[in-house]
Amino acid sequence: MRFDNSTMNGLLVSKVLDARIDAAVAQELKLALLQHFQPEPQTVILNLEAVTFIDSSGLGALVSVLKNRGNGGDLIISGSKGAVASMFKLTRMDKVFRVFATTEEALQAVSK
Amino acid sequence: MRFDNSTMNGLLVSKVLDARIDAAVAQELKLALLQHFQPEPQTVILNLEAVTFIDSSGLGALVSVLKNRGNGGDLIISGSKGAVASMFKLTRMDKVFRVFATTEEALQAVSK
Amino acid sequence: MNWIRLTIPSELEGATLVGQSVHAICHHLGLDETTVFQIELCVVESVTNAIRHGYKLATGNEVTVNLSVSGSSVEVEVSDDGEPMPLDSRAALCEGSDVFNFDETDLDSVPEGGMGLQIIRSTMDHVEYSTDGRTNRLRMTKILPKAEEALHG
Amino acid sequence: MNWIRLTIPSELEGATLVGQSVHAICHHLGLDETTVFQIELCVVESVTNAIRHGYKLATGNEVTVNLSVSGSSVEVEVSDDGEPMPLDSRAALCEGSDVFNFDETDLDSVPEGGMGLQIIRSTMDHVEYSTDGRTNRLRMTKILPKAEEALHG
Ligand SMILES: Nc1ncnc2c1ncn2[C@@H]1O[C@H](COP(=O)(O)OP(=O)(O)O)[C@@H](O)[C@H]1O
Ligand SMILES: Nc1ncnc2c1ncn2[C@@H]1O[C@H](COP(=O)(O)OP(=O)(O)O)[C@@H](O)[C@H]1O
Repeated sequence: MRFDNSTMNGLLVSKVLDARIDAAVAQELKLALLQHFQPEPQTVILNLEAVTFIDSSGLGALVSVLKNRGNGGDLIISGSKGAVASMFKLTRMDKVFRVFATTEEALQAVSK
Repeated sequence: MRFDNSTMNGLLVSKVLDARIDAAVAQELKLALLQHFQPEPQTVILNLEAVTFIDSSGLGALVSVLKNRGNGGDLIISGSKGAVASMFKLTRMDKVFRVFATTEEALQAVSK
Repeated sequence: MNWIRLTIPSELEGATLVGQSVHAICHHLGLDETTVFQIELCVVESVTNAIRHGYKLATGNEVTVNLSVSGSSVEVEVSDDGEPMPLDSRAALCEGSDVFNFDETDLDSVPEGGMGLQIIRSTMDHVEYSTDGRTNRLRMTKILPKAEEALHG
Repeated sequence: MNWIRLTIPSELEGATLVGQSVHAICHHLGLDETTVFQIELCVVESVTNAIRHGYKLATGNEVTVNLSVSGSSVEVEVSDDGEPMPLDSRAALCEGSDVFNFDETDLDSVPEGGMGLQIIRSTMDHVEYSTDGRTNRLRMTKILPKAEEALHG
């Protein structure tokens, strides 16, 4: 998988550059994200604006990261739309993750 | 097939609204275009800017229209690009039809 | 033209390809974006299950997706020659499960897996599972929005 | 994952669907737009031929497209159980024809058909036809630009 990682307002924003998050890449996604919480947990904004499809294996990987992020860490979702936003809603994961329409909104909410 | 027919500078501009011109629609395309040359042949600009794929059956239909357009009529191509422009070149049909990048250029050339 | 059949090897990347193909086909057939996504999702979930659970990720096997479309509905049949689905999973598929009734304030209760069958069940209008001791078939029907409107609206 | 098989009924709209699917698949596999179009075009031309000439447009038959991809090439096999290709067409396919050597100033000499085989021959890097008295197979190989570069550049 390809990511574009950058620091904004002192927070790590990781943008997924692949269009699909499914079973074929779920494990790879999970391992790549878990690295960001080692050695120190931090707040990571995962920007999904370029993602057009996510299945239950992809969502499961995100839940697993959330569960294993460590004390003081957080995994925040930004930019989900269309099919991806529908999946978060369908599975009620929009109640589990903090989800924002844009990375800017996520940054603002976290900085408060 | 769907077309958007309009008159510009007194000429009929027929824009193909479907993305594909292949064997499944070639006959329909041919009959629809031939109507424009009845009862009186005229100059028709066929705008292909929304078309992303054309096969040899689609091209054959256009050649058939050109052959049967009648005295004083013409079938001019505008807006072909990408795969469609490649097809005209590969089959040397860009030497048979008058082909213009845009409908505006076609109108200018015809009005001269 | 009302059907197409796609066959892939039993590898997870096959589910990706078949999902994309089904998306392109349904899109071409003029289905609305929501319906296209729902069908693609259920195809991906069931093909992934066939590869992971039916074949236990063993390569060298095949999964087949039959897609047929009428004016009023889309029917998808996913078949494999692997292990049949256990009875409790068939029940979950047909009667529904409570996997999404988790307590969102208790992270431990949030599922990391076991969501696929319930997604299929809640997204499709009709689901049917059958096995003849060799081939397992999961048949899913989606009623198209326009047809539904005519029926209920 | 290196192959997918698509099967359609012997109707011209099937060629449309299979073309779109092959496009989506090749695009997903990261092939450049020109190569994607070339493969889609040759699939559409050969599937259309199988339906029109192999089956003479009779419905109720099937055409199968096998697409396999390696790092250096894409192989497409189109098979049908209809009439085999006449010998002169097989020669045109393998040795080329002069269908595009028309006189562009003489409209009567411009072809309205008979272009498909020459398009396939000039677009693909290798073409092979075989029949076993039941199934006819047209196998086409496209060497991927990067691989070609490594070979010649
Ligand atoms: N095609 C299948 N063949 C065999 N067993 C299956 C199949 N699909 C589902 N199952 C069983 O049903 C369970 C639930 O499936 P699902 O809801 O898709 O979640 P997950 O695949 O994440 O476990 C699986 O863990 C498996 O035991
Ligand atoms: N799959 C096929 N089965 C039988 N005959 C074929 C097949 N493909 C091509 N042919 C023969 O070769 C001829 C040339 O084919 P082609 O160049 O594609 O042009 P067209 O299909 O427009 O005639 C056809 O007219 C037909 O006689």
